[in-house]
Amino acid sequence: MNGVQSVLAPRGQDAERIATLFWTMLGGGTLIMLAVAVLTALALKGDSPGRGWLRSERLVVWVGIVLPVCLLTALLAWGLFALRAGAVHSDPDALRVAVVGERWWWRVIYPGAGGRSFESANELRIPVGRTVNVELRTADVIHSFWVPSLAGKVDMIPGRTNVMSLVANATGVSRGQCAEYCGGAHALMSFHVVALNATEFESWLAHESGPAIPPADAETRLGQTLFITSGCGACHTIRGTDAAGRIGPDLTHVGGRLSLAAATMSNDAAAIGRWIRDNQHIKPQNRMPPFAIFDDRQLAALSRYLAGLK
Amino acid sequence: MPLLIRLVLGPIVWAAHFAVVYGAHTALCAIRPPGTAEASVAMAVGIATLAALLTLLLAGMTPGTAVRFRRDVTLLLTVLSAIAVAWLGITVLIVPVCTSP
Amino acid sequence: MNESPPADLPNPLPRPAREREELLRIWATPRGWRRLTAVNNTVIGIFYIGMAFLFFILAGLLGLLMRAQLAAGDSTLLSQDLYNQLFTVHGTTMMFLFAVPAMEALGVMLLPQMLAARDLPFPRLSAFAIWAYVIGGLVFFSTIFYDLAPRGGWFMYPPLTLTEFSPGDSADFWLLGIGFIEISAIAGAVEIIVGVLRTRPPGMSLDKMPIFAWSMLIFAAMIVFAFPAVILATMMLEIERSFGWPFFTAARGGDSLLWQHLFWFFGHPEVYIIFLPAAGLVSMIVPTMARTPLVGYRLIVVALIATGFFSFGLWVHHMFTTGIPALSLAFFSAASMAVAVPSGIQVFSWIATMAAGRGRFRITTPSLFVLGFLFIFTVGGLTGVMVAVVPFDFQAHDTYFVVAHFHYVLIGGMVFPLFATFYYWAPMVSRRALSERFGRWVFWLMFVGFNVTFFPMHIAGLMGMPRRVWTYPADIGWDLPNLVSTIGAFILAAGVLLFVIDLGLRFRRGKGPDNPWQAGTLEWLPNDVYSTRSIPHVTSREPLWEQPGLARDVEQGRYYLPNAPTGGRETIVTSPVDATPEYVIRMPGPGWAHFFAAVFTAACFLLLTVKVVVPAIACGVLAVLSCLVWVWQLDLGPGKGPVPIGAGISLPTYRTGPTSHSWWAMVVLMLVAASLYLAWMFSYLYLWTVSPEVWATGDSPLLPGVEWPVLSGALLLAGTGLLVVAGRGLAWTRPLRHVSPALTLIASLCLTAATIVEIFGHWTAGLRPADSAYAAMVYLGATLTGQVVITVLIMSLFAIARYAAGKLDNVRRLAFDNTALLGWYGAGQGLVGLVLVHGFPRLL
Amino acid sequence: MARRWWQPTRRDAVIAALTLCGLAVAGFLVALSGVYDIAASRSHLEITRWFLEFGKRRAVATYSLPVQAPPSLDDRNLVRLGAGHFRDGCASCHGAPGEQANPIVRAMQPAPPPLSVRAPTWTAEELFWIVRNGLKYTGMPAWPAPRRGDEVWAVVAFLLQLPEMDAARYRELTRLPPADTPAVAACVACHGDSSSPPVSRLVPRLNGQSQRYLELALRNYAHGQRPSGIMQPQAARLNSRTIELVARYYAGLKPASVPPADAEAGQIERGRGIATGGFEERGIPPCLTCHGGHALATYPKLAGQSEAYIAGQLHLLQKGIRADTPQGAIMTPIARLLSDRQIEDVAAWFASVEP
Repeated sequence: MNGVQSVLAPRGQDAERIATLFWTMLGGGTLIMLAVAVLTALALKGDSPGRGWLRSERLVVWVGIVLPVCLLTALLAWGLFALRAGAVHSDPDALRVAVVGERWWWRVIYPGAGGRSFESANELRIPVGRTVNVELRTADVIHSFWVPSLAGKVDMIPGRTNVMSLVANATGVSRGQCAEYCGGAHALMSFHVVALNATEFESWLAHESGPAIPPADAETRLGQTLFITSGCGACHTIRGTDAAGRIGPDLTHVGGRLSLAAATMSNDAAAIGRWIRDNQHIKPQNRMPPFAIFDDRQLAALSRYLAGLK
Repeated sequence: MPLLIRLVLGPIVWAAHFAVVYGAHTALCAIRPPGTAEASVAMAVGIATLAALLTLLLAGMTPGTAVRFRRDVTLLLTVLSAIAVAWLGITVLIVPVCTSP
Repeated sequence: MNESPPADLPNPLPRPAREREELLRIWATPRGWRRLTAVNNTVIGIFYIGMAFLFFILAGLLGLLMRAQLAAGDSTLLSQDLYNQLFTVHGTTMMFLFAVPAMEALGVMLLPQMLAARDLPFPRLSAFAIWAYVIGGLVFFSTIFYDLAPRGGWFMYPPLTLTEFSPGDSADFWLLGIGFIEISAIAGAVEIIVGVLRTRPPGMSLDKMPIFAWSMLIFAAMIVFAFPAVILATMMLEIERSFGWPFFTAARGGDSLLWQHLFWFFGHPEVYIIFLPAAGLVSMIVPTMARTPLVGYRLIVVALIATGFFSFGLWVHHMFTTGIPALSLAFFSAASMAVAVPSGIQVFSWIATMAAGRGRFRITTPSLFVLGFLFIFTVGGLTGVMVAVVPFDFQAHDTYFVVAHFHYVLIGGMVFPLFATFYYWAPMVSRRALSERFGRWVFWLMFVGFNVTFFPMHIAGLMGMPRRVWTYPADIGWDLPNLVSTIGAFILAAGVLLFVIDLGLRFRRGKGPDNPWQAGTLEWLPNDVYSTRSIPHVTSREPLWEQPGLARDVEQGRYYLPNAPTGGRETIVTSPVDATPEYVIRMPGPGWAHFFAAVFTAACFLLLTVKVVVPAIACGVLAVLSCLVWVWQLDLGPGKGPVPIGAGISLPTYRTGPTSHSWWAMVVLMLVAASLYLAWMFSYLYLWTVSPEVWATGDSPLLPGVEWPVLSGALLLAGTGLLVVAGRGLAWTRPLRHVSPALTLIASLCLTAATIVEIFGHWTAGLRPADSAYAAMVYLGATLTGQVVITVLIMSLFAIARYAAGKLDNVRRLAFDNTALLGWYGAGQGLVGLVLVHGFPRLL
Repeated sequence: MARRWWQPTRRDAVIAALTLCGLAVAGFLVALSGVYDIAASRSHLEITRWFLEFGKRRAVATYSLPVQAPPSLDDRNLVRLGAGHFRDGCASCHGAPGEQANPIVRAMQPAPPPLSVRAPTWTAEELFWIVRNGLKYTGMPAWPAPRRGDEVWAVVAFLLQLPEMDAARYRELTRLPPADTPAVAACVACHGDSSSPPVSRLVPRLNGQSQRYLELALRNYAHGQRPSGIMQPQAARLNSRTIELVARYYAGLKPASVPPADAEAGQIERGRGIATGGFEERGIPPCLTCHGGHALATYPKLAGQSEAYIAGQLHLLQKGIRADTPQGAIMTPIARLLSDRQIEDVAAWFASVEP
């Protein structure tokens, strides 16, 4: 019940409201179920005292019509009030972040200083307690953005921009996942949301918007050279280098993220190496070609270079 | 044939009300500039709901047949439709118009 | 209910010799290869159910494969691509090739028996629908073996299913499979509506109809209004895939949500389309086991009708998370509440009936399945109300919670009643009943297996597990509920396997024991291939309980139509409300034409799918020719004159106009066409609200001048008028009468020309269908009307041929009347279309 | 009802079955005795020959039904490529205009037919099927790289011209130009050198490619990882020293472009856009990131390469035919993103630029 991706372990305003709604409905539903079971048992039992009352249309009218109408009216009203409470907050202080669904990863666009936005991928960092309005778009098919412990899901639909409001109540890591079937590797399209306190968030944002750390030793310098000469930059950006491709995820600070390949694997040099060489087995049909052209030394250099981009 | 239609007049009114209310909301929110559609949508929903309830009341008072089975069925369908129409109508009192969830 | 049976029965004893032999000869089932030509409801009905059940087993096996893959996290038992195919084919097969056909099959098989009709009014239409379904269904299912199966999910949302993201033919195979079920569902709906309303036994007024007949009537009516939406959606998807008309492409003014609106406008009622007949079956079994009439018959009828209507207000239920305005969501939430009430009515009516019995409720295998249904369906209904509450659905949507919910509703609400049905009605068609001892095992294995499989899915979903994932991380806490589900699935499968074994051991075609459950309805009358020996006069809802000696009198032939006065297959047609006898219809017997029509239709679609165009067209032509041969053999004319059916009643054997069953069928078909056109009008206006910028306006050069719609409209009106004159003309004297067929042809040519003018007008204005969503909608509207007028053209040529052959005159004029009816409808649709397409942009 | 002659009795069926069994046993006994002479020194009995020929014709006709010929079989680039392979692979058995087949080969049974006479008795589709699949019991081998139908069509295009071809024309088509060193003579025959362009636009120009890339390509050809019925036999003949020699030779030549083909200006412009900037909407990366001057030595440089060769290779990549090498595996998914028109555009642009 207490997973990082559980509806029942809420860490956000919306998720908490919905969890309360759920537990109440569960209680009511259980009572109704018990009542039906008891009435059925009475009806089946040969000669119980209540059977006379059960056998007429009165039962149907009172228990089958009047009672449900009353209960449903109450439930409908509650649901509508909850719906109103969960609507997009037009908070002037809100942080606006854009998330674009791609097959099968998430492009995250933060506002930067001076109106210049910058990109990250597969991880969303947000400040605790502040409203975050997430603009949801898609680059290809329909996806759905869902972080169960923060809020319900909203779809990403071609030609539309949907907005949802997130408010995290506590710091910590939540896991999210694409909830609308988007073909191929739909099952392997997850991400993390990290809620930070306000100061940590600001310093992280400042670092994240800056260029990549330059390579420090000969091996990572080789790694950087390989990154450029073997064509990685055609699809990936590393700010501060010649690599400026926009097809795949921005890798400027890839080493600082919690996971690789849309939360499919852990993030360290060995995993990066496996991904480069063997990504089609790790995440079938993903759109990165497998790069089996490197020898072990080259692969280690390239992986260490990328892992070092904190 | 008309007899069968009279039998289900209640649900037909519900369906018409549903179509009008949903269509008006979608169309008005899509074409009116933001900020001006709210009042017209609320008014459209309110008028449609009152008109539907009135129609159902009239239909309920004149069942149109003396055959008991048909009269009972017509009446109860009218009552259920009226409840459904009312449920639809109260939404506009609670939920804001034209905004995303 | 307590009216006494007529003192004097309609026909005297003794009956003439060889009367029964004559009936047996007329209704005999063909042998050998000619068995393929059979049309009788008991023969093809069982075949139909058997095929539907086969698809249930096949799709169930795919389900087991998926459960095996999901038993543990990070499993690689199945590949990602195969898994994506599996869940697509599982869902599609269960919904389209099992659930709907199984219910239609029960309708085809049980309705004539319950109504004591000799057969449904259009036996060859049923057989055609079944063959098309069998061939198309098997081909569709087999794609899973060739790696050709669709991968887009049973809901096939674009843009994922457009050519860009789903190249190759696999998505087209889905469209093919669903095309067949569209054909057979519509054919079945026509059959069932006309059957229930017009072939009831004398005296069975609406309030005496068995609940199952009520539920099938609502079922069929819902198909008429729900299926056209998905027909239009599949047409659009196939057109966009093949020719690039941008219905769903946002960049050119289309909208992927349009598909969702149309698909779920069909898809949500679909759930009730499946559930209502099942509820009807339960309403038949419960009174028998309680030995008492149903408590709240009127309330259940109300519940069925209300469900039929309210279920059409739920479709956005599946689109709560798409970001449409909150108030729209609220409307659908409210309607979802409204549809819960009728289910409550039914549940408590059944409980009341169980309590009302004179003795204790009999616990037989059918009763066990009914009780299991009651429990499971109530749970599913309660979770259904939960997901109807919008904020909770934001969390539950597209998770395993929803998977659990709808399996509770569908397996609980449909499969358990179906198994109750198998055990309950098996003695009607099998020499031996199924084993009660096995039956209990089957029930408990299925009941326990079901709950063990699907209950943990609620928990997995709440723990955040999305649907349609082929694998999941092992360290996230979903392992345990998934492992339990997988174990449960195999227990459930063991139950089904045991049932199949029981079926193999005990099911033998033939006449079983008469009325083993002491039920009260007409299907338990003694019967044979011709249904009942004579058609009873009914005075109550449970005639076998209320009318003593009915079974004996019917079997002795003392009721109506104990013989075959026209020398062929026939049954009595009664009025739709009060069921007073109106005429005797003569029905076609076995034949090859409808069989070949089905085979060539299937071949045509299949070849088109794999893009072998020329043979496909050849098959299409052959299919149309087969249909023409088939209908040529109908309309036998009034030659046999009025025939006596007993009690001094003499009924005509031929009717045309509004009392004829063929007129009713044509009206139902027109309702289907009208729903299709309404769905198109909705789509047109919907896409305009999404992308007004691609729409033509009054001053746009893309909008043809007023002269074009005026010309087209004038042609439509001319066609309408000419059809009226042609209809009168059939009554004129000889030389002048020959004008009538010519006028019919000119009229249908006028209608065709009107459509061509409409298309040509837009073409000369420079509009091309692939330009924008606006253009695509304009051409699609004309295409829909084109379909109708081409059909009218073919029908008018057919009518002319009938006239030339001397088979069409002022009395024997069904061919003309139906042509004219469809012609008027087509003209009306065309005029409405002209007003919308040329008027609406001028308003902007 | 009287029984008609076409309705067999059980007795008829038994007689038929026994007859069939008897025939089978007799056939087995003939084979067991070994009386049928299979010596190549004598020809078949006339009836046997007729029957085998008949069977062969029917089989080829049936199996070539699904084959569809490309539209341009009279393209001279195709004919020249086919001619080169015919000279090296076919002429030794089948002879050629002005050349006799090898006398050893002529002693084969059946003897390889002179194709100037026999090729016109088949349709283009049938010839394709024979060249690709070979013929059992005749000595005619199958194409070593069965997925390279494009190469087979080149041979077919040549065969279609063969009946009208005199010895002079044949010599002109298959002339071996003088080579700088004997080691590269076979390569220069098709690929040209600093003074002559490749014999066909379907053959790549190798001047100025990196030595690493050329060595890699030859090894891939030799091991069949890069399938080609034309290059595999050539590359397999080379040892690692000669591979290095050839590669160094071409790497040392000054880069040169093929003569420009006629392409419309818009096409070249569109191609330039894709090659330099990619096509982000469809996820197509810019070609020049890897195929320009600053990339790994194992990536080929494409500037100045002929459009026919580039387009042909992209189509092979789309079909997954080159996916067995690590480099091909990278390029395959990228090629699949390109539409046919984009392939034409990109190829036209590369052909138009100076290396």
